Amino acid sequence: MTESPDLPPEPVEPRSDAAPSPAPADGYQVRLEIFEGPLDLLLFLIRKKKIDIHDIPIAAITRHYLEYLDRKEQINLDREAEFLFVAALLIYIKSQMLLPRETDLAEQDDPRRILVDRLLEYQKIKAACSLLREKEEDQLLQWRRHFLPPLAGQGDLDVVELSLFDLAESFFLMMKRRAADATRVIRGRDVTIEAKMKELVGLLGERRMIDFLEYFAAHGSLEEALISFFCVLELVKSRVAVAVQDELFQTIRVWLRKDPPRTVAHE
Amino acid sequence: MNDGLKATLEALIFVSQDPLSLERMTALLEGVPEEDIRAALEELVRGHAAEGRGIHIVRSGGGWLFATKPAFDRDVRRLLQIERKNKLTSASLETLAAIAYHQPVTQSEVSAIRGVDSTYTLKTLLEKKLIKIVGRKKAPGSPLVYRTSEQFLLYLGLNSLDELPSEEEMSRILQEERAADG
Amino acid sequence: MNDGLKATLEALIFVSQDPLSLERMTALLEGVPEEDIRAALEELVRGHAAEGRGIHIVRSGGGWLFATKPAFDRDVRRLLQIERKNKLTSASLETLAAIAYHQPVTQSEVSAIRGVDSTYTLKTLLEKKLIKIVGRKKAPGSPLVYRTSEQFLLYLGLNSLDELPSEEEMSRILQEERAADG
Repeated sequence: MTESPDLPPEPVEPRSDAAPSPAPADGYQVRLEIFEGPLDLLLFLIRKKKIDIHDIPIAAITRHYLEYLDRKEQINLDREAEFLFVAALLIYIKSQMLLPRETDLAEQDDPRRILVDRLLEYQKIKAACSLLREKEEDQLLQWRRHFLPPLAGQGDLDVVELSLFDLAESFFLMMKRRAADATRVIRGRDVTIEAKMKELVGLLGERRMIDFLEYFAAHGSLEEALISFFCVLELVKSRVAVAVQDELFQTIRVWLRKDPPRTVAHE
Repeated sequence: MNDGLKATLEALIFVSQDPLSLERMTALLEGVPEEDIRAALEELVRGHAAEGRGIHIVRSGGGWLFATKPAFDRDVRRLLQIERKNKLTSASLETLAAIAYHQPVTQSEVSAIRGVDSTYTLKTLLEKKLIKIVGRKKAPGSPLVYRTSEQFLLYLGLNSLDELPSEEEMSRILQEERAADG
Repeated sequence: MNDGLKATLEALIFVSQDPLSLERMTALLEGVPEEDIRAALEELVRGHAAEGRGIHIVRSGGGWLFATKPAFDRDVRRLLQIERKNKLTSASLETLAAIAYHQPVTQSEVSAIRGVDSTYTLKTLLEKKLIKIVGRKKAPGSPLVYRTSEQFLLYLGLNSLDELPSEEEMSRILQEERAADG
């Protein structure tokens, strides 16, 4: 491979949404980045070599394409796979072209067809892009108002349109937020059963009786509340405390037994 | 009169969210004498005050801003009423999402998921027929049980609830890390 | 010409949160012949297009809306303290075009058209609300299906998808490019 591959003309559109890359050591990386992908590179070569897209000399284009890839030392690995995939496709088509055939190929049997169709479609999209870019630039110069002008006595107009994405996004962000809230409380305050048990017994001794639902609701996290619920059960089971619920769905009142067995829960 | 200056002021007052003060105009249009700005502004205001105009520039909070003329208040309100009808607030959206992914659910379950009392938004969603009541839960207080409606699926172009994006799909879509571009 | 009607339309277009369509105007102004509305609208638009005006009424997203004229972009940016408006990256624009011309499409279809994995740019476009998920395809894995949004039309100043560049326009561009190569 002696012929050096053509490089694209001066900087086209730098890709500003790519991660800021370190200063290029050899300049090649930057140049490859100009191509959106392998189809873009192929179209570039076709244009540069003034090739008829409907009659691509596969052997030559494959050689140019590979030469080009060869010179790239540090291409992004994700992208490299995509460039190599097309290289494999080119080589496959070349091998198909070399098969001996008795008659001329009908157009639809041309092994190049799959590639040509894709290139034509992609070329169309690229052309549309340059027209759409003009429209975008035109629009960006005109400013719309994104707030509601003052009206007397207007209500809440904070509005959102419903889309599947909005719906799902809203849900998963909400769950994430709730999960983060829960972890924060647990991390912030390490609740152990022992500590809770002590707190409860202390509180019962002090107040003689507590309204359990009230006590339960005052907890910062569900986890802490559940631990205290567990503690009450434990205290009742070990006969340190008595819990009474007068009626279904009413609050539970808890108080210490006057004669707690000495073995439990004081320490 | 400086037509360009008048037009510039019109554009600036239009996009400004707060009333635009004379000081601000002067600061923005460096080098233009305040005299000229004042004169252009006056003519601009006068032009809009004329018959046959639907919006005017009013003085408010130490600056100028565009507003619709009071004469068209009824039409304006009717329009806003209509535009509002087709949209959901973010509270409604969140509630709807909680129901969609957790159904069947009760009001207190939805409120627990959101961390916010959701009684009111549930009512709104019921009115919009995006959710429906499907019965009562066998639990203390026998609370009402909600599900999303047929309308909800139609609205989103889904054939069944199985087609809602899964958590994995969403986190893949929302994932921030991949700076490499496609 | 009906001055009152023109003024009413001006107020309505000004206050509308979405581009105001002719249908909506007709619905709001019950009893006013569409003919008259159309004529008043035309005169209103023409009036704003005149020199000396800083804002004009443009047709975009299937309706009419107010926007500042391009000439005042610099002043507006100064007021809003915005350095410049970001254009879409070429990867994003390419993905958007592929979706616009092939919709409804799945992620893998878009990636095939571009020859490049497009998961990340799809996510970016979703976040910008230029595309939306409209459901799932009945195919193995039931992939999500995407379409361009209303926002997309507005972003490019189009009124419908019919206004996307046509085949003829695209081949004209390609010819020009070839000619430029010499």
